[in-house]
Amino acid sequence: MTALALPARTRQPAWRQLLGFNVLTGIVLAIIGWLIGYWLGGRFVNIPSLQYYTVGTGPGQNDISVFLGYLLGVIGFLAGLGFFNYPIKRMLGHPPSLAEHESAGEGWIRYFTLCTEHKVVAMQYLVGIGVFFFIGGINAMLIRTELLQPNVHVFGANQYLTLVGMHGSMMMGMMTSGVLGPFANWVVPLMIGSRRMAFPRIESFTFWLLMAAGVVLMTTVFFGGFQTGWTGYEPLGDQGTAGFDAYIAFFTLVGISMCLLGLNVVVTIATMRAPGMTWSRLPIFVWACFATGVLMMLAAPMLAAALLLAALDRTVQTAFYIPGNGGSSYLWENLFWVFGHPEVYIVALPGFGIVLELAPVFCRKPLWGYRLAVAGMLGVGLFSFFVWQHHLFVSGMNADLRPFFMLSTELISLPTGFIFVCMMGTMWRGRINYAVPWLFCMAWAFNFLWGGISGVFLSDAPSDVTTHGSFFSMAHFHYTIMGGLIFAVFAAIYYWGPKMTGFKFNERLAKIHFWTLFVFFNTTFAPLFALGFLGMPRRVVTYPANLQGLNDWVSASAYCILGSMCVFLVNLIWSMVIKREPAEDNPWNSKSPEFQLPTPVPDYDYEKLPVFDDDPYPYGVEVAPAAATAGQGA
Amino acid sequence: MSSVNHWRRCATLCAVCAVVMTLITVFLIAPGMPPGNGSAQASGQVVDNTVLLGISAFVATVVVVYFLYAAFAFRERQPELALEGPRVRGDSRVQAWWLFITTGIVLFLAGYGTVRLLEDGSGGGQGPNPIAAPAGASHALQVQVIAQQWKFTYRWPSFGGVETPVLELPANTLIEFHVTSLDVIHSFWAYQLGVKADANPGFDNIAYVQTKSPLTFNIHCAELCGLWHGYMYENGYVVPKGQFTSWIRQEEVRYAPITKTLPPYSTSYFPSPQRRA
Amino acid sequence: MSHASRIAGVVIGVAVVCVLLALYIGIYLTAAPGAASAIQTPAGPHLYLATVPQAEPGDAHPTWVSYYAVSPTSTDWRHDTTYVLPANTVVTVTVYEYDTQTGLRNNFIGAVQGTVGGTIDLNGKPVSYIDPDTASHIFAIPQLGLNVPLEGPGSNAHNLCAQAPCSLSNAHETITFRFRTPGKGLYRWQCFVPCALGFINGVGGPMATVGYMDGYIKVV
Amino acid sequence: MEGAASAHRELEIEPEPSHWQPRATWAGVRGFTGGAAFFLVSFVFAYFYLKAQDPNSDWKIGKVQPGIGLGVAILVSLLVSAAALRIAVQRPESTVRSGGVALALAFLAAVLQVIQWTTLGFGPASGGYASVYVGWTIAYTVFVLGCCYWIETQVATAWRRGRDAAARAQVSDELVHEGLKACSFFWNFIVFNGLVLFVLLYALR
Repeated sequence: MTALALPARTRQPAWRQLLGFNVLTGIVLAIIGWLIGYWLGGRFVNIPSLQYYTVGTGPGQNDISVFLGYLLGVIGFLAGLGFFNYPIKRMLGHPPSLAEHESAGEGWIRYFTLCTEHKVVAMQYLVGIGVFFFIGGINAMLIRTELLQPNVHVFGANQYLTLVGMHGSMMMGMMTSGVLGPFANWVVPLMIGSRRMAFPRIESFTFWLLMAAGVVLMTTVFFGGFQTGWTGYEPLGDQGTAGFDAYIAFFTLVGISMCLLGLNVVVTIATMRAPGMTWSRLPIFVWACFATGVLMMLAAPMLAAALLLAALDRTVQTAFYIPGNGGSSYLWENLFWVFGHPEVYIVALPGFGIVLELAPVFCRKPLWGYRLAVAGMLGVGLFSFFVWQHHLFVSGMNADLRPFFMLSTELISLPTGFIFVCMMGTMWRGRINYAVPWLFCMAWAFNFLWGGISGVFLSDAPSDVTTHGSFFSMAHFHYTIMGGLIFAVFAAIYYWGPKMTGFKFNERLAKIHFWTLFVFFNTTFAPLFALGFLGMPRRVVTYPANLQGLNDWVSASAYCILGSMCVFLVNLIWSMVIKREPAEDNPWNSKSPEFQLPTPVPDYDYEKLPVFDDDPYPYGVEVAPAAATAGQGA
Repeated sequence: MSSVNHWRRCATLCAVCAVVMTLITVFLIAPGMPPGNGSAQASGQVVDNTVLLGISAFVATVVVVYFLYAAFAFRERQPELALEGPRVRGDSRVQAWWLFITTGIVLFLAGYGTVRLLEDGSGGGQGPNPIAAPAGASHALQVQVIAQQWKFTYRWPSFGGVETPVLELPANTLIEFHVTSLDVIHSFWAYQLGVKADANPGFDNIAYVQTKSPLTFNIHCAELCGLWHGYMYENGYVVPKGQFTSWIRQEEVRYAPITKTLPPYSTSYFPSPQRRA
Repeated sequence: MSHASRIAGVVIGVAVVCVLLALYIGIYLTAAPGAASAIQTPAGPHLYLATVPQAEPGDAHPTWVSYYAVSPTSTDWRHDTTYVLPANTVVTVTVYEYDTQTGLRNNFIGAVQGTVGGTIDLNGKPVSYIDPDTASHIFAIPQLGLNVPLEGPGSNAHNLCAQAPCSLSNAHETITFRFRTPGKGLYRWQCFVPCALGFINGVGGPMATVGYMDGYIKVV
Repeated sequence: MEGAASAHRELEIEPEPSHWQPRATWAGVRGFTGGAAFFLVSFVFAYFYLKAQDPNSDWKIGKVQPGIGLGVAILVSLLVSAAALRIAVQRPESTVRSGGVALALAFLAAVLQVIQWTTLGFGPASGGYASVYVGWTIAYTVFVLGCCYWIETQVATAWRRGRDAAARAQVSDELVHEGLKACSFFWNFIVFNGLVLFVLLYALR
């Protein structure tokens, strides 16, 4: 029952490897499954005993067909990847086992299969999510293109709203796993000395399901897109074309993937720590993953349930979200935001973890206030379930509860503040090395500060009356998510990337990437606060002519962000393909266990299970207070 | 340089910058804060925004200055040597103070927000049974805002239930908006009046506003409502009372035949057919 | 892999991404229905429109209700929903209403607004409002305050037209109205009748898609 | 050089502690139960929310009463099935027989639910209650079918271990039993949900 020790298979020729259970087979079966499902859906409508359920299926649009198509398509995809082989074996009574395609002898093909090696899955995640991040980013650029002029349309109003929805869904759906997918899967087992995640097959499943979800979302363009944005408010969604089915299917798959990913991380951390790795010795990044995992595990199912109701409304004629037929538009708002607000912290928390994890390494000091940081993360996680109605301050729902939600929302800034004070304390009298990962962390602190400060205006019910639903709130969450999470992800990419991939990044290009991204990020999103205050609502295809100057500035600046991202891509391709330099084992003099392993890290991670006997940040020198500042010179 | 020195310098720098920034924001930036002086509620929001801005500026400046100070004072000139700082794992006094101060700020903000909110509702939608009604709310002029894809229409229960395509309001009057929708969720946002209330199908959402002097204000839909969401904007007008009275009488006469076909005034409407056609 | 083949791989990858992006923008994002202009007549520009319960058989959505641009004699059916009109001019619009009655969601929309004289010609008779239950469609330009209710033939009328193109021999009502165009710019028009068959509350689908019950007015 | 040397060295990889996987199974099923609880509680929320709001008095449109007989039959088969699986946990040697009974009854419950749907006499469009009824039972039945699969794997494993010594040697009894306990834990939770469903949708209505 170890995760290891599969004998390396003999190498087969490349073409032979294409046959079998891999992503190619998956795609073929996905298409077949889609066609079968679509056809079946057409048949269902004509079954008399189902007439109660299919009576409203209108001409020209059969949502049952579309959903069945997606369902069987995804099943086909997973079957092609081999996800059903093991469950079928289990049905036949074969004993549990964990390993699949783990051996390095299988070569590159294992990156395109169900592989249970945690570092392979992490790399799959990194690349897969990167692709969708790129697509989401391109959509953002197209949104800004449309907003260059107040009332001349580059794209149609339908397409514009679809762009907005695709951008939001892609970023909120796919990027939610942006840290737990690549970095937790890669780092957490190494940090806690476990060699693998608790459920390696589920680990792979979450990745492939997420990829299927991304593709499903993109197919919305074949069905007329969706006009609801990523929040999918009802009953607007109920009246949408079949493109909204793609949104539902997408977020349901994402929800399942998120839930299982979080579960896997939580269980791994809870039960598979090597000897000596007590809870109080867990690296702070592991704590962040733990808190995030709990939120994912519990919040994502709410989303899946809300979407199931929406799907039933659209297929079998239930009326959950249809007022006047027994439903309520508030039901969706409640269910969605009970998921949606933890979701926001699911996106933010891993960033906290990365920044605090890197702080000791680059400040050369132990983490300041470890317990406070842990309390901050768990506190944010706990509070995040009690704040959701601040999204609904002006909705008219439970207005008497506004003072409570105002209080709870403002209280959540306390644990967030812990993270800041821990970072600030760690920097104090440190010896700060401004390597690229740390630059991104510093930028994180700056951006997230503005994100948090602007959140005060949104959490205060009186001032929220003006800022709600305006560009102000849009700027706010871009400061916390893009300025927070994305900067932290880039810190992680530059920090762990060389270790994960085995090659060094070009540092000069990396610094250009950082400075351009930092500057243009702020020049893009800071004016959006002003636009919101000036009365520009979110998601509009047209706006008052007097706001054109600011909008053009924002668009130009957004293109510069694209340019900055291209610098990153060039750096990536340059360092990976053109001029490949092998990475050192420990470029940052980190004392974290993963950096004590050779690069590339062998498949078995640790030959012997590590034993931990110290806290995770054994940095710094014990010196008398007077001598502590010696060496700071001049 | 001693450690005491660092503390004192940083703290002084933070305090001075924070005070300066707070004064600048409160006295230079805050007067221009939205949504302006178009109504009592709007003015109230400006006050709120000023308070929040002042506190935000103070806190943000302290943190930013601290970061800048630490970033410069403690930078390592020879990172390749990997020299290490002091092994300090925390300071319970500092942590306690941080917790104390931030909690104080947060509780003040929540308390202040609650007081302001309950005073006059701040122009926000507060559902069918508002608790934050301003004084004299029972005599307020009722205006029903009916949102539909993609247009607002306005219904006047105190003027024979007439419906109008544009919104004119009398000056210096307390208005009670009843916001509802006929299809999907919209949001009625009268920017200069500081009013925002979601329009939910089948539900009544009440928002109060005390108008001041005559002005033209922008009305936007602030909740994504489908295709023409971006085009769902128009102007509304606050006009002198006499002008308002003559306007609404004129509308009553003009739309008399169509008013007869309207359903009786209600806080929400459920026309049939409800289901898919 | 050799250096050259790696670079070739990168170049091919970038090219594929660019092509996909171009297809996305070119085929999907910028797709828009065509434009139709008003006909110049001695009495000024005249726009002829028609509404049908179902678009043509070859359409992307053949079951959707739709507006069409037609000739004065209801021939030459073009599925265009961007109407080009001259600025600051009184324009005459004639709508041949082939679709049957649906009834309004908000009866107030049954009042005529924003036309010259505040009335429309319904089969030659000037009216300032219609019975909301007889409304088949609305031609509204909310930005201009224009709201024209279009009465449709009853569902028991003779020789109803089921699908575009229809001819004047089908049951229809003719609505003519005149309105003054504003200055140059882009405006949008829409329908307010919940006429989208098969969609919840009759809204959504064609009601929420440019090219069917929505479009632009391009004033030049 | 060092890399070359280690490549030739015989690797002796220390196996992970044998208690990890059973513990992970134990923790995993509890976490998953938490997630499933949040999923299913959404329906309870929808039930009370729609019932309480109901602005147009259409919680029920027309005669909306699912057959109580089938409802009781479903509940009884669920409860007996859960009990049978508990017995399998208590006495592992009876897994094949008790688990088989549990599986059959769980599947029977799903079949009865399908029959119930086709003979409801009202459609999902008949108001808020009808929507919740249809939506909740659909979601619930998906869980029941998933549990059927899970119970089946436990029964099949026990069956194969009973007749094949080689299969028995592959994994420890502890892990297999932990798997069975996990399955039973989750199935009990799902059956408890079935009880809640019965109370709200049949008993209270």
